[in-house]
Amino acid sequence: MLPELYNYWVVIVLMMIGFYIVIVQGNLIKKLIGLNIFQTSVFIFYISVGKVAGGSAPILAEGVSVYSNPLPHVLILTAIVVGIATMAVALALVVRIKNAYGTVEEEELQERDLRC
Amino acid sequence: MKHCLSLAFVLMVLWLGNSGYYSPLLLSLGALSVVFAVWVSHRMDVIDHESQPLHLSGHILFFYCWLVGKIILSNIDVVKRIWLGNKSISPCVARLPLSQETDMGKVIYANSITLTPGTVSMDIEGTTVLVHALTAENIAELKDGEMNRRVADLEL
Amino acid sequence: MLAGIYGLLSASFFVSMDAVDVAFTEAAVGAGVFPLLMLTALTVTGRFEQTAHRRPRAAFFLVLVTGALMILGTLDMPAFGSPDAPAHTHVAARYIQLSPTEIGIPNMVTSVLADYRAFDTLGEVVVVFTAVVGVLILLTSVDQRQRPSPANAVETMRGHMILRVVSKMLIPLILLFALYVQFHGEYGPGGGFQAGVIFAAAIILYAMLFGLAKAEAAIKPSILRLLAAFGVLLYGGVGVVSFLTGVNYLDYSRLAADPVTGRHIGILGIELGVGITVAAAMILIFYAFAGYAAGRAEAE
Amino acid sequence: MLANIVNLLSSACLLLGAFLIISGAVGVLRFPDFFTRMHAAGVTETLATTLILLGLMLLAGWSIISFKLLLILLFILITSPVASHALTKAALHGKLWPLVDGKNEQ
Amino acid sequence: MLIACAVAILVVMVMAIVRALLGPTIYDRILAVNLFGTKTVLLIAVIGFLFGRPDFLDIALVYALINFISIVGVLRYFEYNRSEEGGSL
Repeated sequence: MLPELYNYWVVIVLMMIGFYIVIVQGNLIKKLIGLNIFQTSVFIFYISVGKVAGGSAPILAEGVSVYSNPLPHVLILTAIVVGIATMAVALALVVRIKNAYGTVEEEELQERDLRC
Repeated sequence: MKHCLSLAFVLMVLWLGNSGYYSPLLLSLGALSVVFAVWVSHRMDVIDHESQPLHLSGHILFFYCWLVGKIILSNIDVVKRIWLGNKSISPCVARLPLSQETDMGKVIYANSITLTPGTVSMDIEGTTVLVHALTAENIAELKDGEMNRRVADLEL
Repeated sequence: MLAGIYGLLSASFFVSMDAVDVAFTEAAVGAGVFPLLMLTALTVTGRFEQTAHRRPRAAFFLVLVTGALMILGTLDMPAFGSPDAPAHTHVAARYIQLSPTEIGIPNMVTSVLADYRAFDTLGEVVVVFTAVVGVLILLTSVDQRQRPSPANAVETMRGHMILRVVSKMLIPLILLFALYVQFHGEYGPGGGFQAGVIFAAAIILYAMLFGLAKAEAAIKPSILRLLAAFGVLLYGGVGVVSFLTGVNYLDYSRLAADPVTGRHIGILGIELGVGITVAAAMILIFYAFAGYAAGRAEAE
Repeated sequence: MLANIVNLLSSACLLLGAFLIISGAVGVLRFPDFFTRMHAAGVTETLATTLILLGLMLLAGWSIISFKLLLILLFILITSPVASHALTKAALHGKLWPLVDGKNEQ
Repeated sequence: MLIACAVAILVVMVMAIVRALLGPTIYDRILAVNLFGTKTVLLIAVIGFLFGRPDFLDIALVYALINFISIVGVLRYFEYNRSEEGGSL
C-alpha cells in the first residue's frame, strides 16, 4: 500500500526544498529559483495524478486502448508557458529593484526601507 | 538566390520526411511554412555560401566516410585509456597550421578535430588552430597533416 | 552563479521524471528558455555575495513539519497510476472516449486544449500577453534615457567563427521545425505553445550570436508587439466567428458544413493564434531583458 | 532469417553503445582536469550516440521513424563539436590552463 | 536490449549529475549539463521504443536543438561577465 504513494512523496520533498529556499535565501533571484522548484513540484504532481497504470500517451494509436488522462497534461502544458511568462515579470521586477536599490538582498532592502 | 532555393529544398525534405501526413491541407501548410522560414532567415541574413555550402565538391561524402573510420579508431583508443586510468594519458597542447583559405574550410577542419575523440580544437587564430590532445601521439598524428590536406582539398 | 546551472538541471530533472507525457515537450521547451531568461537577468543583477541565512533552524523545522503533514495527507490519496482514481472518472473519461469521433484528431491533448477547454486556453494566452505587457512596462520605460545606440550591445560572440557558421545552418532548420510542430499539433505532441517557444528560441540564438541590434533590425520589436496582440485577437476572433454562426463562443462545429471539419479549422486557427502570441511574447521578453542589460553595461 | 540478423545487429549496436556511453561517463568522472574530461565526453557524443541511434534505426526499419532518428543523429553530430569547441574556447579565455604533463609546445 | 540501454543511459545521467555537483570549475559543470542534455535526447528516443510509442522522437529532436541553444546561452553569459570584469581592470 504505502510504496504506491511514492510519487506524492517525491513531489512533497521537492516542494519543501523549494519552500525552504524561498524562506531562507535572502537573495531575491534565489528566492525565485526556489519558487520555480516549488512550481515544478506542482507540475509533477499533476502529471503523476494523470498517469494511468499501463496507459500510454493520449495520442490515438492502433493497438492502444488505455490512455493516460489528457486533462492534467493540458493544464500543465499551458501552466508551464504561463509560468515562464510570469517568471519573466518577476525577474523584471527584481531587475528594477536592483536598479532602484542597488541590491537584491532582502535584508539590505529592508534596511534601506527603514532608513527612509 | 541559389542559396535560397537550396535552403528551401532542404527544408522541404525536412518537412516531408518528418510529417507523415500528406493531405492537401498539410502539404499547403508545409509549403507556406517553408516559404515563411526562408523569408525570415533571409531577413536575418543567414542565407549565404556559409550556411548553404553548395560550392563544396562532392568529395565531402568521401571525406566524412574517411572521418568515420578515424573516429572509430580514436574512440577505441580513448576508451582504452579511460579504463586504464590517469596514468595512461599525457595531455598536451599544440598549435597547428591551417591551410584552408575560407572560413568554411577552417570550420570543417576544426569540427573534424573536435569530433575525433582525443583531440579538441580550442581556438582558431588567423591561420593556426590550437589543439588540446589526450596524448602526444594524437598530436603527432594531426601533425602529419592528412586531415588538414583532405579538408583543404574539399574547397576547390 | 551556480544557481543558473541549477535551474537548467532542475528543468532537465523534471524532463526525466515524467517520461510518458506530452507535457514533456513543454518541459523540454521550458528547460531551454527559462535558464536563458534567468541568466540575462543575472547579467543585470550581477553575481551575488551570500548573506548569512536567517534563522535556518526555524525555517527547516517549519518546512519539516509542513512536509510531514502533507505526507500524512497523502495516505488517503489514490495509489500512483490507479485507473479508478477520482481524477480519471469524471470528464476525462468522456474526453478520451468521444474526442476521436467528435473532433476527429488523434492528439487528445490538443483536442481538450483547443476545443473542450478552449476558454481556459484563451485565458492562459491572455495571461501570457499581459505578462509581456508587464515586462515591457517595467523594463523599457527606463530605456528611453539610458538606452544607448545598441550598435555594440552584444559583441562577445563575434569571434566565434565555428558557432557563427553552424548556427547559420541551424537557424532556418529550427524555424521550420517550429512551424512543423505548430501544424502537427493535432497528430503528435506539439501545438501552438511549444511551437511559439521553439520559434522564439531560434530568434534568441540569433540575437545572442549576432547581436541584439541585428536581431531587432531583422525582427522588429514594434511588429512583434502588434503580432502578440494579433495572436490573442485571432484566438478571440475565431470565437466571435463561431459565435456568429449561431452556436456558443469558441464552438467551431459550424465553421464548415461538416462539424468535424469545422472543428479542425477552428483548432488550426486558435493554435496559430497561440503560436503567434507565445513566440512574439518570448522574443519580446528576451529583447527587453537583453536590451536592458546592454543599456546598463553602457551606462556604467 | 533476415529479421533475426537485423535484430541481432541492432542489439549488438545498442549494447556496444551502452558500453561506450558508460565508459565515457567514467572518463568524465575519472580524468584529472577539464580539458581531458572534454575528450571523454566526446566519446559518448560521437560513436556511442551513433551506435545507439543506429540500433534503434535498425529496429524501426525503413520508415519515417528512421528518418527522424537520422535527423536527431545529424543534429547531435553537428551541434556537439560546436558546443565542445565553444566550451573549451570559453574555458581557455577564462584563464583555465590545461594540465600539461607532456610537452607544451606553445 | 532496450532496457539495458535505457539503464546505461540513466547511469550516465547520474554520473553527469555527480560531475555537475563536484565539478571544480564552472566549465566542468557546463560540460556535465551538456552531457546530461545529449543523454536525455537518447533516453527519450530509447524510451519511445520501450513503450512502443516512437512518436516521442519529435520531443527528442526539439530537445537536441534546445540543448544546444541553452549551452550557447550559458556560455555567452559567462563570456559577457568576464569581459565586463576584464574591462573594469
